[in-house]
Parts: sequence; C-alpha cells; structure tokens
Amino acid sequence: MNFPTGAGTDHCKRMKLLPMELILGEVPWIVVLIILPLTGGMACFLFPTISKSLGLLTSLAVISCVWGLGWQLEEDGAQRYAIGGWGAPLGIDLYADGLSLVMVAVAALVGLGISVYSSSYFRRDKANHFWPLWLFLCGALNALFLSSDIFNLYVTLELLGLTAVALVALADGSEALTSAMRYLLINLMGSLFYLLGVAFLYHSFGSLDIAILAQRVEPSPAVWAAVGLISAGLLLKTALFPMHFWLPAAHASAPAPVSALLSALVVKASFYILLRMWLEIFPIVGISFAQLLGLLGSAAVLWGGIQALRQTRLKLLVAYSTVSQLGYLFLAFPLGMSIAWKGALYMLLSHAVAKAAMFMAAGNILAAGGHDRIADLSSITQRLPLTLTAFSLAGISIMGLPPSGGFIAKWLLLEASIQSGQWWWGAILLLGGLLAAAYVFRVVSHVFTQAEATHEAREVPARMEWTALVLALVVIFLGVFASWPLAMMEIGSPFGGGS
Amino acid sequence: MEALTILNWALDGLLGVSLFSLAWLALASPDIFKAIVLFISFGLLMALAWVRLNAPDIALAEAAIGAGLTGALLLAAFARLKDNSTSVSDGEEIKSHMHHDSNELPK
Amino acid sequence: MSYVYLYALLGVGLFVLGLNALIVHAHLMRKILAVNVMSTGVFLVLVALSSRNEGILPDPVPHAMVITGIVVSVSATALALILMLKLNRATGKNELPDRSRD
Amino acid sequence: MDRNRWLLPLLLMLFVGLGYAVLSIPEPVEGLPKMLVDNMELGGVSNPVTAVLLNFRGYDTLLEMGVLLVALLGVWSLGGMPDYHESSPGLVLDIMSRQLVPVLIIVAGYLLWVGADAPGGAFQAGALLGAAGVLLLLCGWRIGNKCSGLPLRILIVLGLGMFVMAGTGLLLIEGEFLQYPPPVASELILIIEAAATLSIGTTLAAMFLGSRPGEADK
Repeated sequence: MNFPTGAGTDHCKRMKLLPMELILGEVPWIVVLIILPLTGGMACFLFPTISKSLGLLTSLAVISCVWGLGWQLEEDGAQRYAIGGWGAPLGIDLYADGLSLVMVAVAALVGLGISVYSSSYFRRDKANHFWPLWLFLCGALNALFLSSDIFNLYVTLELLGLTAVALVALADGSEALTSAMRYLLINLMGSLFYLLGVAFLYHSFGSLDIAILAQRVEPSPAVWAAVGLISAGLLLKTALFPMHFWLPAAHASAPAPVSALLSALVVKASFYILLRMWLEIFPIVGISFAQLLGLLGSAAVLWGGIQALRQTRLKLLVAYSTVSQLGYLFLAFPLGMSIAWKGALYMLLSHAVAKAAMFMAAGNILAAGGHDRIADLSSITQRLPLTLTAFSLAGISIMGLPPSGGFIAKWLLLEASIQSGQWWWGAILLLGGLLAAAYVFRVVSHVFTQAEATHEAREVPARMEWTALVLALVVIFLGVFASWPLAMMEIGSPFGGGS
Repeated sequence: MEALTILNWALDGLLGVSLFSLAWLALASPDIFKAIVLFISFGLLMALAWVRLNAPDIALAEAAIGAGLTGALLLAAFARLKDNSTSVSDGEEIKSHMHHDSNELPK
Repeated sequence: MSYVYLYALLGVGLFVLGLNALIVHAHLMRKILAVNVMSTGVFLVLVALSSRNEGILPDPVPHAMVITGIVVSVSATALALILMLKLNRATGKNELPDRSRD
Repeated sequence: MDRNRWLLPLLLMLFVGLGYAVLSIPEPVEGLPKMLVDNMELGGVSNPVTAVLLNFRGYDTLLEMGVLLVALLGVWSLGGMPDYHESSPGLVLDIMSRQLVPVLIIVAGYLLWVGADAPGGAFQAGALLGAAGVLLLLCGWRIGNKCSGLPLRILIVLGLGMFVMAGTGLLLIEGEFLQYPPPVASELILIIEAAATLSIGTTLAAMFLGSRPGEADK
C-alpha cells in the first residue's frame, strides 16, 4: 500500500536518501509532537501580547509533525520510543501505531480549526488566558495518545481534565461555573477510580507498560477489580449513558470553541484509553462485559437522540447529540471484529470533525443573534448562509448519509454486525440515524422559512464562518476518500490481523 | 520476640483505627471549620503512617503538601467563603446562610 | 507480613468513605475534602502493597507515583477551591443547584 | 432520602469486593526493584525514589510540573479573588515569621541538596518554599509591582522550562529525549531539581494568593 505522498514511495533505495527523507526519517517526531505544544503553551504564558500568533503557529507546526510521524510510521511500521533510553519495565515508553496516529491526526486537524476559530472569537483579556490553556490541552492530548505507560496515562488524564475545566470556566456566568465545578468533581472521581485500577494492575504484574502487561496478564480477582475500576473511571469521563448527566451542561455553557474541543477531542481521549486497554490487557474479560457495554451504548444512542429532540436551545441539542453519537462507539465492543473496531474508529474520526463544525456553527448563530432558542432561529439563519451550510453538511455526517464519513463508519459497523450475526446492533444504528435526522432537520428547517432577516443581528467575523464550513467539507472529504484513513489505521495492526 | 510483634500489631491497629475515625469525623462533622481542622490533623497522622510503611520521602511530602499547604488553602478558602456571605449587604443572605448551616446534617 | 495488608485495607476503606461523602454531602467544601480523602486512600493502597516482600528495600516506583499524585491532588484542590469561591460569589450558594445524582 | 437507602449497601459491597481483591493480589513474578538496583549506579543519584522520580521516570515528573503550571493558569484565569484581607499582621505573627522564613528557606535548600542520597528532593523542598511564601503573604507582603509581570512568570515557568530544555538538549547530544549521560547525570539532576524547587514554591504561594498579583479584585 503506497502512501499517496511523494516522499514515501515504496522503491526509494536506502543508499541515496533524498535530504528530505533524511530529515523526515531521523527526527523523533513522536517526542516533538508532545514537547512542541508544551513549549508553545509556555511561550504564550510568558508573552501574552503575541499569544494569538504563537498559538496559530504551534497548531500549524503540530500538523506538520503529525505528517512527519505518519510518514515515519508508513516507512517502518509501529514505533516504540524509550524515553531516557531506559526501556519498558524501568522507564516510560512512547508507542505510536495506526490507532494513535489516527487519534493524533484528528487532534491536530480539529485543533487547527479551533485555533483559527478562536483567534477571532475571544476578546483580549480572555484570549490571554485561552491560548496557554489550549496549547497545554493540545500537549496533554498528544502525550495521552502516544504513551504506553498506564501511570503516565493517569498524569495526562489529570492534565487534560484540569485544562478542560479551566477552559469551561472561561465563560463567565453562573451556569458555566456550575457545570465547570460538576465537571471537575466528576473528572477527579474518574481519575481516582482509574488510579486504583492501576495500583491493582501494577502490584499484580510488577510493570506499568501496556505491552508487558499484555503478556503477563491472567485472570485473578485483582484483575477483575482492576478491569471494573478502570472501566468505571473511564466510562465516567467518556459520559456513557447512565453517567452522562454532566456532559450537556458543560458542553453547552462553555464558549463555542471550548465546547467544540470538549465534544470532539476531550471526551474521546478516555474512550481511546479504554479501547487501548481493551485491545491489549482486557481480552480475557469475556463476552458478558462487552455485551453490557453494547447495551449501554445503544441506550445512549436512543436516550441521547430523544433528549436532543426535546431541547429548546441549540447548544444543548448539539451536546445531547454528542451523548448519542458516543453510544455508537461502544457498539463495537460486543462485535469485537477488526471491521467493527475500524468502524468505531472511523465514527470517532468523523464525529470529532463534524461535531466541531456543528458547535462552531452554533457559536456563530449565538454570536449573531444573541440567543440560541431553536424556536425563533429563522430570523438569524437567513443572514448566515455559510454557517447553515456547515451545520447541514455536518448534520449529514451525524445522520450517516452517503457522502459523509459517518456513513462509512456506520457501513463498517453494519457489515460487522451482519457478519457476526448480532443484527440488533445494526437495528440500533439505523434507529439512531433516524433520530439524528429528526433533530438535525428540526434546526435546518428554519432556513427554508421566509422570515424576514432582523436588522439588529450582529456581524459574525468571516473567519469563524469559513472555519466551520472547511471542517464540514473535511467530513464530506472523509466520506469520499475513505481508503486513505482506513489504510492509516492498519499500521502496526492494532486491532489484530484478520479482515 | 513475641512481645514485639504484639506491640507492633497494637500500634498498627491503633494508627489504623485513629486514621479511619479521623477521616470519618472530618467528613461527617456538621461545622465546616471543624471538618477542615480534622482533615489537617488527619493529614499529619497520615505522615506518621507513611513513616510506618518505611516511605520517608512520602512522609515529608504529605506533611509539607498534604497537611500543610492543602490545609492553608482550605482555611484561606473558608475565610473568603465567610467574607463572601457576610459582605453581601442584604440581611436575607445572612439568614439563608444560617439556614444552610442549620440543615447541614445529611438528611 | 500482614501489617501491610492492614494498611492496604485501610486504604480501600478510606477510598469508599471518601466516595460515600462525595456523593452524599451537598456542600462543595465537603466534596473537596472527600476527594482528598479518596486520593489518600488510593495512595495508601499503592504504598502499602509495595513493601510486601520484607528484607530488600520497598519498591520505590509506587513511592514516586504517590509523590506525583500528592502534587497533582494539591493542584486540583487549589483549582477546585477557587472555582467554589467564584461559584459562591456568582450564585450566593455553595452547593451545586440541582442535586441530581452527581 | 430514598437514594441513601440503597447507597450504603452498594458501597459496603464495593468495599468487600475491593478488600478481597487486595488480599488476593498474586506475588509479582519478578520484582521491578531487582532491575532498579542493577541500574542504580547509572541513575546518578543514590536515593532510589529520587532516581525513579527524576531519572528513570523523569517524563512523569515533567508532565506533573505541567499539571502544577496548568492549575495556576486555571486559578489566574478565574481571577478576581478578593485580596487576602490586608489587616495588619499581629505582632506575634510578624515576629515569628521574621524568625521562621529564613529557617524555612535554609531547610528547603538542605532538603534539595540531601535529596540525592537521603529522603528529600525537589517537591518537599518546593513545598517548604511555598510554606515560606504563604507566611510572607499572610504578613501582608506583596511582590513588587515592577517584577510582578514577566519576572514572576519566568520564575513560575522555570521548572517545566528547564526540564524541557534539558530534555531537548540531551535529545540533540545523546540522541534520546531526557537521557542523562551517566558521568554528568547527578549534576544535571541537581540543576533540574533546583529549578523545579523554585517554581514549585512560587506556584504554591501564588495559588494561595488566589489571583494574579496587581489586579486583586476587579
């Protein structure tokens, strides 16, 4: 499979390495990806006057680092980097394979969109606080996706949680502060459950590295307790159905770019850890637990969809749509085939980009009209053609209609559910698609009414509208050129070989 | 040697019971200020437990950060909390604050 | 070497005690205290089980993990306290409004 | 309340389950400490906990300095705390703090130095510096306006910045991120620990103050 970029052609011979390949090959992109956002965050903290340009520069540099890492992984497969040169059991290892490459790519892509959007969203004093926190969150995400040490994952989870809470609390107003407080308490509770699970695993098998644990793990009461604790902590942070109560308020009351990054990236980070643990350390857990996750996922899909239909405010509708879309990711656990995992990862990828575009569109509508009550949106939507196109294109992917990434993901999940004979998960997929169609169309229908455009709507900066549109187009691009990301997922075969 | 193990067991048991009861009292006491003071003493006793588990580094860290600085932060926040509610001019606020304190006991 | 298991059980007890207080009590200051007690419980489990094999010095890796954990929990507590104070100034109450199961 | 009725038994069940799991933890097949002892002389410091904290698992400590910095960023972004009341410090507090602060600073320096081969280290020393800062703040001392801007921020970022600079420097020289060359490892670790102590002390004192110095209560 050749990587459709100029540099990575198959037959380049080792002897006459082009200088470009020399640079791309030698630089340890895996470490640069973590250190760059941290240094960017520190620079923004030290020099707040130029924090906006520094932030944009760092986001662009992170995209190019992801490109370099992708090229390296394409060349010589999964990559393990021993920090400090100590090797796994003693030191900490960074591990990059297809799964983490896709996650880092999503974080970089959506991160660039959020950086461009928030460069014109925040006023001066808020911007000084936003940029350092946002770049530290970027660094925490990259560190989390690339680490293979379970205690290191705890520290990155904590770093991620604190930055996310501080960003939610940026929006002044009692509603944002209340949801930030509840979000912080839930985060701390989840992290402590996770840490107790780590303590059990470490004292049972003497190592903190995921790869070593995968070889040594065998069922024992302590491992069952660790599985329960770690899953409970991570499900709490991923806001799966019974534990989703904190998500809508936090995501709806945060500033628009913050709710975009919360729904698109932060919630997915704890799902990624659960997925990584499930694929490597927990295969011994057995079917019953997977069926439970599948049931909770389908309950989330239905409950989130129904709640989204009943909302009167646009941002709450989009937040409940996140609760419902997260349910799809958990449908892959009972299916357990490599197509199902690739489908779930593709759903995660397209949901991140689509939901970021949706929240930006909702932010534009809120900025223009001053309110986001769905009932009387029609006067605002007449004046924001670009934003509404972005919202509807993203809505197509949320629904899972053909030209979008969401469709490819649902297709893979449907194929897996039919192949494995558990057709009811497929039924949940279709039902969820209908619910999504209902609540997306409820918003988009306001475009076709002939309400006169009110004159006092405020002007929305063009950059904010174009970013939402570009992200929505990327989702459609994901639907059309699906082979490239799917090939990217295959590197280092994280999901075990097979179809 | 028999006496030493019994003594060890007695000391460990005593330390364990007092730690648990301190934590229980800190979390269940009606008055917030008393809860904070009990929590600080729980932190200091915890430093003793770390020494018993031959972890001197953690004993230092717990005493300095866990009991000392966390306690200072809690007391500063409690003082500001009192300033907030009393500085609000209208009487209703003070009455409602008193009302809150009275039904602190878990229902 | 069963005094180690005594402390490990004490750690689990503190964890469950803190969890109970976090769910039951409404006052935010008490919730923050509960989170601190829970984290002390987890650290106790981590360190107690590290000196199970007597003789050689206890395993230093959990000790490093717990020191990192203590510093992380003090920073989380500081952020939580300031957030509680801002919430109190904004809403006048120091409890989360609708105490649905949180 | 009905909710509490079934909460207690649930938590008791959780306690019994976790307790049983703790008691039945299998003995780890080969302890990590054995490997650690072999690499100890490469570690540069002889106190095993400091070696693990700063050398073997230095990346954890780097991220954890990031957590401390982010917590302060969050506290400052919430901002607007009423400045800790300016009441003139009582005579006892004033005299006691005049005696205690120098002692605290010396003990912090000692803890930092002794951390290499006895219990101590950057975090304990930083906490003592933070305690000295808290005492000063209680006495009404405030950082001068002219150096409450960039100099204070540099001091706060010093710990993480030094760690990242050392890491990338070693990456360029040694080829591996954060790989201390054994002969010079202990000096490098001491420099990083000193920077970390300074920034931890400042960060903890600033968190006690609650809002960015200068704009106390807008």
